[in-house]
Amino acid sequence: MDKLQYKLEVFEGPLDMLLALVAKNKIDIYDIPIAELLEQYMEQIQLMREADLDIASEFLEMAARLVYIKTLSLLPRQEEDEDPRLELTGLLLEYQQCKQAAEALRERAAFDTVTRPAEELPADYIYKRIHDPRELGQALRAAWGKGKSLLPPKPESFSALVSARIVSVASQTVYVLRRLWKQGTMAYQALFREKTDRSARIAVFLAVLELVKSRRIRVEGEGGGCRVRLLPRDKTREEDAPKSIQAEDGI
Amino acid sequence: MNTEEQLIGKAEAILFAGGEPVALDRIAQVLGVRVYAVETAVARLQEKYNTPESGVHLLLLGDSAQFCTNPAYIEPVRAALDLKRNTPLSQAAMEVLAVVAYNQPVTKAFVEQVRGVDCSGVVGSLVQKGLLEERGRLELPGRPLLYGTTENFLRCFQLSSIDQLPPPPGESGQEEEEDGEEEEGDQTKLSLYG
Amino acid sequence: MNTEEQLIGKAEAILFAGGEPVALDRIAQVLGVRVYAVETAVARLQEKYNTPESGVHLLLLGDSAQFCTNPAYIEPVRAALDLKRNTPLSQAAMEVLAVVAYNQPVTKAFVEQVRGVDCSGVVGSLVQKGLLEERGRLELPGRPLLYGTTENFLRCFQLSSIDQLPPPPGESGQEEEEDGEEEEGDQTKLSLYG
Repeated sequence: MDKLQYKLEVFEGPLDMLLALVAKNKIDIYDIPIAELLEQYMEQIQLMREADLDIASEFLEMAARLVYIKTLSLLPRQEEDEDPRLELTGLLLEYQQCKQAAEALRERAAFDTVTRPAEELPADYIYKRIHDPRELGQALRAAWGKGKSLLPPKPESFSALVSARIVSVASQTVYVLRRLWKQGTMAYQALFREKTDRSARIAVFLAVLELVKSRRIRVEGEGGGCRVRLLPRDKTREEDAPKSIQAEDGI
Repeated sequence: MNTEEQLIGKAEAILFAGGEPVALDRIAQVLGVRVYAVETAVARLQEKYNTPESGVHLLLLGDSAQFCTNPAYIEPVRAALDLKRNTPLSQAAMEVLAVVAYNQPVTKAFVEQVRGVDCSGVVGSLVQKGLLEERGRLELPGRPLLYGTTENFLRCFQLSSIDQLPPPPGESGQEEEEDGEEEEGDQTKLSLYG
Repeated sequence: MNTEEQLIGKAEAILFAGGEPVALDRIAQVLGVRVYAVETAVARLQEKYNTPESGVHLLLLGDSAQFCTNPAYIEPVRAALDLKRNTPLSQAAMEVLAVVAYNQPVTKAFVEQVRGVDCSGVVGSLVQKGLLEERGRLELPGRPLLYGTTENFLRCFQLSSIDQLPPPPGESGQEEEEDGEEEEGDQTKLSLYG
């Protein structure tokens, strides 16, 4: 009955509990009667259990540690062997100092000043570093190289869903022929460079197929390096050409 | 209950900690005095603070008051608080700057097409840094903004005019697909910059 | 270039606008003067501000300085700005602070070893309260984070530098059991800080 009346303290941890037991029983911290301390410690754990308190794993670890120290102290020891209780003494002393320091700090604590938020001043963003103008040329070259990577879809590309802009194959046939008329040959991909929306790109592609079919142009090479060449007029056969091309030829 | 000195001190503490403008009637209410007394306290504080050398001034803004730094000292304050945003340009910023410099005036869409990535953030920060500026709009659907370089840009790149830009190595890049000789061309041109 | 009055005014403006503690060598660097000159300016400002009636005090916190309200006026300031009363720190928080303050920089594992319990939550909340801060990592396997106290810690514990912490109970604590004279010793030491 005595035990139950004992008011259960809240401990910061097993060391805190041990220090309380040390103080209560006036134990000499430098010569800990380990068996007695272990017994009292286990009593406390039992009290916590009875009070249905959550027992943190640290408390059980400490119990195991105390049992271990007790076991060691029962074994015969050589002169040079360290007292197994020494480490525990060290831990308790250290924690005791920690508590004292915390107490001293608490006396100094003063949460009664208020500071001011930093003033919101507009920052000065104007750039002032000096550069070699040639850095621009290098950057320009790096930038052109990057254009090959894929752009995320532009908002315009979704406009087709709302208002489909139809680009006729016929108009793109004219476009392809015009481009080739000046130069005779050009990179296949260059045909698409100005064509940003999907409809125009498809129209150009279909125009190329039609022109190849009607033998007005030839696609040479493979992959990214392939080129388009305008074929001489005499190699074409009028009867194969689709009507749209014929109309162009008539001009 | 309050000596005049204490009343002034309390008003000073409240205005200081507030940061933002604090209404005088709020101070009066908290200190249990008339608004008139707070006005007097603020006037006394202004006498104390608002000198040409003082670091801090007390402003009256309608029925509120606010402490702020003396505008005469804005530069050292900015420097001390790292409000000078002068980190070196990133590679991305340098590229956008180059594309604009050699092709101005250009739209953001043009820069994005060249670089193949979204550039909104970079263009915005270059405008903020005073290196790019808006140059009207392109008369096309959507009327996109045009951008060009600024006087400050010329200063930072040690150019007396935009004509003094080094010859663009980009020209050969543009022909790349068309003449198939860009590599040789590039190399001769690049050697000028190497 | 700076008259003394202007130097003081600029330091005042920087400290005021900064809100947070500002390092004195930072101010010296920006104003192009020696740290000693800034220390003198701060001392002059302290003479001006740190009177019992003044609403604003200037604190020295380590190598930094910060303006804050006069503690005597905390009540009206709280009332005017609707500030909540700070909940006092828990015993666990005080112990963690003490271990860190006297041994910094330290790892969480060190603190846990001293206290014999897990401290993650407490350390986290002290960092959040601005009383502890991360101080890099220990070059050991796992590279554990190191913690130290902040300038805010100095302000809350009325210290102008970490050297002003009350002498660690360690030395006298160990003697405690041996010579029983620690109380007298402690008091002489404490009187230096009282």
